[in-house]
Amino acid sequence: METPNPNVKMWQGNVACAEAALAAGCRFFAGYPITPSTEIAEVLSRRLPMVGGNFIQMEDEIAAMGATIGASLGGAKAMTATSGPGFSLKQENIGFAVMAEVPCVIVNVQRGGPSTGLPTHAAQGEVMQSRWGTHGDHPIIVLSPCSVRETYDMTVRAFNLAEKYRTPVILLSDELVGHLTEKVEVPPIEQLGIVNRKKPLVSPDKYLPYELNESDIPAMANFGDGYRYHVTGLAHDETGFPTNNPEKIQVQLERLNRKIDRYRDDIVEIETHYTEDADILVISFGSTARSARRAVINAREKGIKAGLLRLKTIWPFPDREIEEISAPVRKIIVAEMNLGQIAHEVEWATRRSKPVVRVNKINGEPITPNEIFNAIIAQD
Amino acid sequence: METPNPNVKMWQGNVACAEAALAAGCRFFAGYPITPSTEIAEVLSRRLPMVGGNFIQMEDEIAAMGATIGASLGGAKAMTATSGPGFSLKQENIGFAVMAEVPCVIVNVQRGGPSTGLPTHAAQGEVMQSRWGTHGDHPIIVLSPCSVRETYDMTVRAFNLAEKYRTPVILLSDELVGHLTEKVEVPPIEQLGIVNRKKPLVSPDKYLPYELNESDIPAMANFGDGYRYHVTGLAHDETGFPTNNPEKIQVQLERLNRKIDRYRDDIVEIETHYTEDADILVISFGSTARSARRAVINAREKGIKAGLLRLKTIWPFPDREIEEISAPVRKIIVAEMNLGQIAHEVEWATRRSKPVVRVNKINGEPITPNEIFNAIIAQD
Amino acid sequence: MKNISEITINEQWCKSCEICVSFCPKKVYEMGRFYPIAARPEDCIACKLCEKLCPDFAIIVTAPEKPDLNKK
Amino acid sequence: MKNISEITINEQWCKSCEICVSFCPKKVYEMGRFYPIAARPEDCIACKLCEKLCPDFAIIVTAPEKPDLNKK
Amino acid sequence: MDYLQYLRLDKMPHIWCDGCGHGIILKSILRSIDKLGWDKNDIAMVSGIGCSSRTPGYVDFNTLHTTHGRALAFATGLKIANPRLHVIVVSGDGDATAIGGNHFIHAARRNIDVTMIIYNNYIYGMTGGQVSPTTPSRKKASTAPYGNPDEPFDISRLAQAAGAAYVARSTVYHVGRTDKYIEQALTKTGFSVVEVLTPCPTSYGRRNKEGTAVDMMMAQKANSVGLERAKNMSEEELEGKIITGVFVDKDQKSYLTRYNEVVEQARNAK
Amino acid sequence: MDYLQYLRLDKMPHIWCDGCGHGIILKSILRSIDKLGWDKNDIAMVSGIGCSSRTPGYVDFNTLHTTHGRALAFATGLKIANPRLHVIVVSGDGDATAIGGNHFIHAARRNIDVTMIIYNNYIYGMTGGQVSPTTPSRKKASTAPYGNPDEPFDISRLAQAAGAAYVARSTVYHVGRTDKYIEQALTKTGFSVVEVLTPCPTSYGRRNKEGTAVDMMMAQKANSVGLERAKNMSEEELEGKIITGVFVDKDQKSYLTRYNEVVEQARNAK
Amino acid sequence: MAFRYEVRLSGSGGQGLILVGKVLAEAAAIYDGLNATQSQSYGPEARGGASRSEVIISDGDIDYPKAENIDILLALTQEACDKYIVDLKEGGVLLIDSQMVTKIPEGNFQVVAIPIIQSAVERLGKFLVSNIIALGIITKLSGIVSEDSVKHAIRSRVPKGTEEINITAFYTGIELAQKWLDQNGPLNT
Amino acid sequence: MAFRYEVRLSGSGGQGLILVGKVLAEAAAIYDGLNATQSQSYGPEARGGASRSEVIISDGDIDYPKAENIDILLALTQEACDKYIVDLKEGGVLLIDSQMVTKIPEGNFQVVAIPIIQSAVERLGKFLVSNIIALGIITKLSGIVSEDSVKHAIRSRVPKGTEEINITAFYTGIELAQKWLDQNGPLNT
Ligand SMILES: Cc1ncc(C[n+]2csc(CCOP(=O)(O)OP(=O)(O)O)c2C)c(N)n1
Ligand SMILES: Cc1ncc(C[n+]2csc(CCOP(=O)(O)OP(=O)(O)O)c2C)c(N)n1
Ligand code: SF4
Ligand code: SF4
Ligand code: SF4
Ligand code: SF4
Repeated sequence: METPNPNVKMWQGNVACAEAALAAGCRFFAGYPITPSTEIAEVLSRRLPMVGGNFIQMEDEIAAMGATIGASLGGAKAMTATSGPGFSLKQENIGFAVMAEVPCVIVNVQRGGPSTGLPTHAAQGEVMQSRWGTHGDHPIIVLSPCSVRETYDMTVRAFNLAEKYRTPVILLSDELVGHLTEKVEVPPIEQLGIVNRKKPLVSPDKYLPYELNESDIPAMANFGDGYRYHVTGLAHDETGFPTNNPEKIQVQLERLNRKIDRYRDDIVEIETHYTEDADILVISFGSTARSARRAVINAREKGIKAGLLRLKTIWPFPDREIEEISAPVRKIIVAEMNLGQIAHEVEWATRRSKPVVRVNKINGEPITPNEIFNAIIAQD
Repeated sequence: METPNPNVKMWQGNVACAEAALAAGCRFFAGYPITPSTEIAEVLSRRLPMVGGNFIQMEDEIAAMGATIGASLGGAKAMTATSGPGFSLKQENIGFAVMAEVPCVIVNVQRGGPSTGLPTHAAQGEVMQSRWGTHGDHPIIVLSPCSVRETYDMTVRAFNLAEKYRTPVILLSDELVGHLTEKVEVPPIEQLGIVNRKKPLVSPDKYLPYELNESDIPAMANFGDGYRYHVTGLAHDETGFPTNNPEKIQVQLERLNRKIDRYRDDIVEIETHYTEDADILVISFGSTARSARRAVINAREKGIKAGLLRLKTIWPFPDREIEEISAPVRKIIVAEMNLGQIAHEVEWATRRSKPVVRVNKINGEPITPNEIFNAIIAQD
Repeated sequence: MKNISEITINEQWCKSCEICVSFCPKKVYEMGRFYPIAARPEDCIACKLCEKLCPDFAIIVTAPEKPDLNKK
Repeated sequence: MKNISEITINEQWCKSCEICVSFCPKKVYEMGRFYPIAARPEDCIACKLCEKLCPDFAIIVTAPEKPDLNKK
Repeated sequence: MDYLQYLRLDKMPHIWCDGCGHGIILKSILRSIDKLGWDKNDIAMVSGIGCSSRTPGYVDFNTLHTTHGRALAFATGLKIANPRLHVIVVSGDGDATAIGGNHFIHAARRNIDVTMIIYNNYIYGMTGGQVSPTTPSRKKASTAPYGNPDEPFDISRLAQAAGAAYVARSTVYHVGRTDKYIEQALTKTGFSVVEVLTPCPTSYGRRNKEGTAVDMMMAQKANSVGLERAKNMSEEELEGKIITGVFVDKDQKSYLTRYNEVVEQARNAK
Repeated sequence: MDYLQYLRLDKMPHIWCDGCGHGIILKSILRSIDKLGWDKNDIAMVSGIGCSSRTPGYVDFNTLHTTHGRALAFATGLKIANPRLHVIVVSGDGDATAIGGNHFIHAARRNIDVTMIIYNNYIYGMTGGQVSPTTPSRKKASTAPYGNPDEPFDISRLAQAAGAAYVARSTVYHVGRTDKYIEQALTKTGFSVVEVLTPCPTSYGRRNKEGTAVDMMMAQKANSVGLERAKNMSEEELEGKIITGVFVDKDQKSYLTRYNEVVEQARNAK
Repeated sequence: MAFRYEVRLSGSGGQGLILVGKVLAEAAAIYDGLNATQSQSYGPEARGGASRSEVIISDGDIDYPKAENIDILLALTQEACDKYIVDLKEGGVLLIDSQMVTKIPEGNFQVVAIPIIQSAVERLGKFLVSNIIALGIITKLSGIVSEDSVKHAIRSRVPKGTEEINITAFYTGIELAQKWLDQNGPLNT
Repeated sequence: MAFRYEVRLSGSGGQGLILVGKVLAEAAAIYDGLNATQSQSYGPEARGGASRSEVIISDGDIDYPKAENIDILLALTQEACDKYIVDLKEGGVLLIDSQMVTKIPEGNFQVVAIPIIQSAVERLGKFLVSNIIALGIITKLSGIVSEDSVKHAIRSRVPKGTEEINITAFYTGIELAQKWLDQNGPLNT
């Protein structure tokens, strides 16, 4: 037996998410229980009061999302967590957060769908919903962790991106990662690079909460800071007040979308293994990427030139990275626990110029390394 | 002055929708008011009681969707109508209708988004949400009318498809069409080809509500018909009861998706103008297609070989039709009141093999024929 | 020293609902062609009911410096 | 003619919660190793409380054809 | 009576924990139905999601297991579309009063012709013991590790204030009373609610050191006070007590009656 | 007092119809705030969507115009995150009790430290006159062309049953009373509700032939009965009457107090 | 080629211009056998602010249903006039309420100024019928629909009980237009 | 190359097998410096039915965290045994409760049958500690983690106040395993 390192924890993914939120500065959590995300709420109901933060279980997911936005406007870093059905319910208010540019983190620990589906089983069916679930054109940032440690890191990153870009960020986990217990060496807080929202430097009478500035990211005053401004989900101008002026609306909505687009290189993260000389490229993300990695290693052991591209950022979609890395390969395999949501985007990115083989499963069971390996070695 | 034909009406799109629903056999409507869809509810609150049907205004959109599904299970053809924010709220229960295979019609009269956005202005921002708004992998049918008359026809068709394929169908209208008053010659009811759900022919003890049969569409008994079965949003087997068996789940979910995929040729409808010899193809849908049509006519008048492809069915996506029709053209223009949701799919369909020019507008103003015309004549 | 109320009506904001005209206990107002007119300001007892009831922030009543509340 | 209640316990369904044992007013049941046992069926007055309270549909009490309700 | 004729035997034994009171409530429901002699084909049972909401899966009626909290919305549509059906909604306290609270008060306001049986176990059982709107103050739950800061809802009072035609409360221990209330509710025109307190030893009892299901039912016995008696007790005396009884039983036109009247009137006016 | 200091003058005149009572309520709110001498920086006004919910746009506070029905949810998060703020929610009857009904009863149950002013005009004004949960029975609305079949909610009764600390009802005609109630509500710890009945001549009055705003306010005057007097009146006498007064005013710990207590206790136990 | 005639009716919300549009379109489409569309655009909000209602009349198909090249523009308020004049075609007709619109924008078009609202108040005692007076004027000036058709359309669209006063208002409008034409000579159309 | 050791713990919901998995994984990862993952799969519903908990232990990275090629399978019920035997590797160890699992599936593996539940009830008077007895047996049979590490992990994971009885149960398991080995000779591992 070794003397244990106190920073090394055996944590569930959901526990790591909760702990990371605290480390990132989260001081408000509003939730509504739902399998398999509930542990995040449970841990935070115990831990937040210890650090002077607030936990509240709301009457439903809609209210939880509303309270999260309200708390963020009040100055707290705020988070909510849910799974499929609850994620559907939150959509209207997620759209509000996008439109009003309120930083917050929404965790979706995916389970089998559609509808009540498979509450205790993993799936990756909300790739598209996390992009398009709320009405109207809008940008969004979505990150997807494949391990407990990465759940920690990405939760911190989700807060950082939310604050930096004044936007909601979705952490798209899944039941497998959320319920997996795994070793985590908790990084020291100094290494987390905590980002806080940019506060206005001007006096209140000069403050434009939706300013068209050079960075495209307006500074954000908290309610009570002495800046008395207006926040609405209606189309608004720089002042935050509703407008009907088509020009003003167009520039604001364009800025809203550009704000994420132009920083996509800062937001998009991928990871590659053995892609340099690969002629078969496996693309995967979240828990399924673990199987993909093993399949690729197995293939390499058999002398097959397989490589892995793992998407850490799902949206904005790493299309350019995919196009570039897949350029030399002969075939692409996309493994995901859905019916091909990422595969469709990969086909777009690669102009359907080469075969994109889909390894899909939606019955609650994880995709095994072997299933991916078989796709690698299949003659097609 | 001529003697007016009693079948010729000057109707708003929303009125045509309501009247068509009655003609299609709709006898239950549950709604919650929201601009610009409210007239549908208003007309039906007056008209349904006249034909022995029921109108109910529920406490919110979630309840309206739930009541619609409940009524359909009770044997009524049922509909609900809403706009952006309400459409977001309905998503969880839409997923239930998909999973439990309950026929019903959901109308979304699109307005400017995201969030509260532009309540009284037209947009087409819910193309992707109507496909992916609810959690988990699922199929869906979405139709998009461009005129008042087509609103009538497509509402009838929406009911017919819902009953035929035992699925919710979304009618994706927009403020412009919904509030446009236009001449409609109401077709005689015999011409509507009314379809009713397939009832079980077997005795109750043999009835499998989610039977894996040759057609992929199980027969549907109404509650009270003497078939006492179970309906759930959980993953279930042929009997309708929840199961955890991966094989049974996989076959059911595959059937659910295949049920729409394999009949896509029956479902997909497009319309073309001057595409035979076109070297510039304009693709559009809904109200924007009206501008596109004029732009194409104007271009033809100037001797430019432009053609129009109008999508009447949005989902399943007319990818094959687009690929085929666009094959000979030099450039594609996609005009839509969003940031390129259809354009992205068009690029997929055409393998990004030729320029897809986007004519987009999201400020509440319609895209004018001239804006599209300019894209047609632009040198690129 | 003023000894009658000063009644200001903001015609930019007034929407002519006639609430002031109807509810003034002293019938100080009359309806003009478009806007109310403080026809009898001398009768005003500065109860400010009109000010409070005007939904449009269109009336400001300034009481006389020493309002004569006993005035008929 | 039976003159004591017939008590059937479905051990496939019983979950050993001991509700029957605890609430029978006549203490007819005793807990066995895994399942309750109707140890004193002769004391049963066929009130069917156990049947009603068993959450698992595991008890059926059939009253004697002419239940002797006066029996101690 | 023969319970088994109403059960889907292939789904038994049910999945509820040992000692869970949900089965006791289900039996009360079945006894009442049996007494009324209703045809199984004419009964629809609708639920949301939760342990209690599994009930429809076990009974041989037309059964509908909807989304969490929304049973009343579905039931409203079902009843209106097919008024011949006896529509019974079963719901947990969370399902009925947390996420479903709005549908609950609106069903009561509308006086829709549906009977709702609420299985109140003070907790979210199915998801493992999170705090519910009915968890008593200071009691522990997995999301209230320091004790519930909130005051609970009084479900019956809420139903009454919202306009229900029949409102009663019982406990699983008081099985005779429960039977009676459910039967009254089922035969009531309009919206009727029976709240039955039921032990959840697994997710509530254990965490709050309330012992086994038997202990919890003993506590029900000890702490229940009939409505009449409660009227003469002080607030302090009532602290921690469960008031049982029929809170509302009034004759008022139901939704369907009123809707038909209004429509009839409109038709005649034409 | 000087109302203008609280208004965003560049947004005036407001958009409410001529005779709409919403402006009268707003003035009552501003008078109460002025009397309390609160700093504008310390006030947050939160609304949902509706004509009434436009109020925040006109006042120079921290203002938040959320989604329809959800103001209380946002306000709850805001208040908890920044307890120093005086959080005032303004809401229409539809916003508060139709789509927002659940948040309403839960805010009351939690006794969250927020004041809610409900502008009850019996109708959905903004969307053009659809039936609301407070539309009186048989009255007409664009979605109740034959008359509303339903019974309306009694908002104050609902708030009371759900647990609010302060509940009062007034009308815009009774402006003095309204001022008093709003001031009491604003200074109450916990969840306080003031329901103010207000004429919507455009979407309600016209369709129901209730005349102009003046006529509708005259009717308020004629039909209002103070709570004390109402207690001695029969149901029949009360038919069609508006009962005004303070229904609840009790001292009970607010959400923030209770949450802090529980946490403190947990910390000390450590 | 098919003709396309564009009418824009502008003023402030609540002036009943949507109804006028619908009546005009119905007259053309139902009674005159033409095609017609009517659409509207609301202010920033459902009520208040400048608002417009548009009618397109054609003997062919009407694709784009919004006005771009307006034949006749009615402006009942200055704000509406300023905001909506843009699409009035060269030589088109600007019909204004002579009391409400006092600053006439520059441009190459024919102006018809008539005290519409005042006429409604003075001649019919009802502010509310200004819209139908305007409809009468437009019917006369444009000649695009027959008076009889409009009359029928009015009957079918206005609230029960208000038919007569509206018909009277309509003829008042026709009369005012005739008077204007008599005084100013015919329009170029 | 890195080794990978797979343990599957199966039984019915509520038997505490998730805890066992977590303790085992923690012993390996925190105290023995290896890598370890623990995962579980629930029945159709959150409770009841056959359930499993899996631990993977390795000195390298663990990618796929589910068992595929099981070294040791614990089965506390017949249903679990039948359902979860599939992935037991050739020559692997099937550890069963000798009273609960009476029909041993066919296959090429070594069977260790011990009356685990009975031992819990009889020797410790607590049905509930069967899981920790099983943990002791697995620790001994597998040799994959040190007894000390497991002991520490137990202390850190079990509910306060139950440490001692659980440690006793753990050593009971070790003892039962030792007895079995003494009687049946060593396993092939
Ligand atoms: C939209 C949504 N949110 C959350 C859940 C998760 N969930 C399932 S049941 C339940 C609560 C169950 O509690 P209750 O209604 O009191 O019933 P019980 O299980 O105690 O009988 C929750 C929160 C869900 N299925 N759907
Ligand atoms: C989710 C959603 N549903 C519906 C609407 C449409 N809507 C806006 S305001 C409103 C009702 C307004 O009525 P009320 O709250 O009583 O306020 P009032 O306008 O009468 O002051 C509705 C239904 C919306 N904006 N969002
Ligand atoms: S202050 Fe009072 S008396 Fe004076 S004008 Fe106003 S309402 Fe009349
Ligand atoms: S009450 Fe039923 S389940 Fe419980 S021990 Fe008795 S027979 Fe078994
Ligand atoms: S968790 Fe509670 S409510 Fe659910 S079945 Fe078990 S005892 Fe019953
Ligand atoms: S519609 Fe009614 S509530 Fe809305 S501003 Fe007009 S009068 Fe007021």
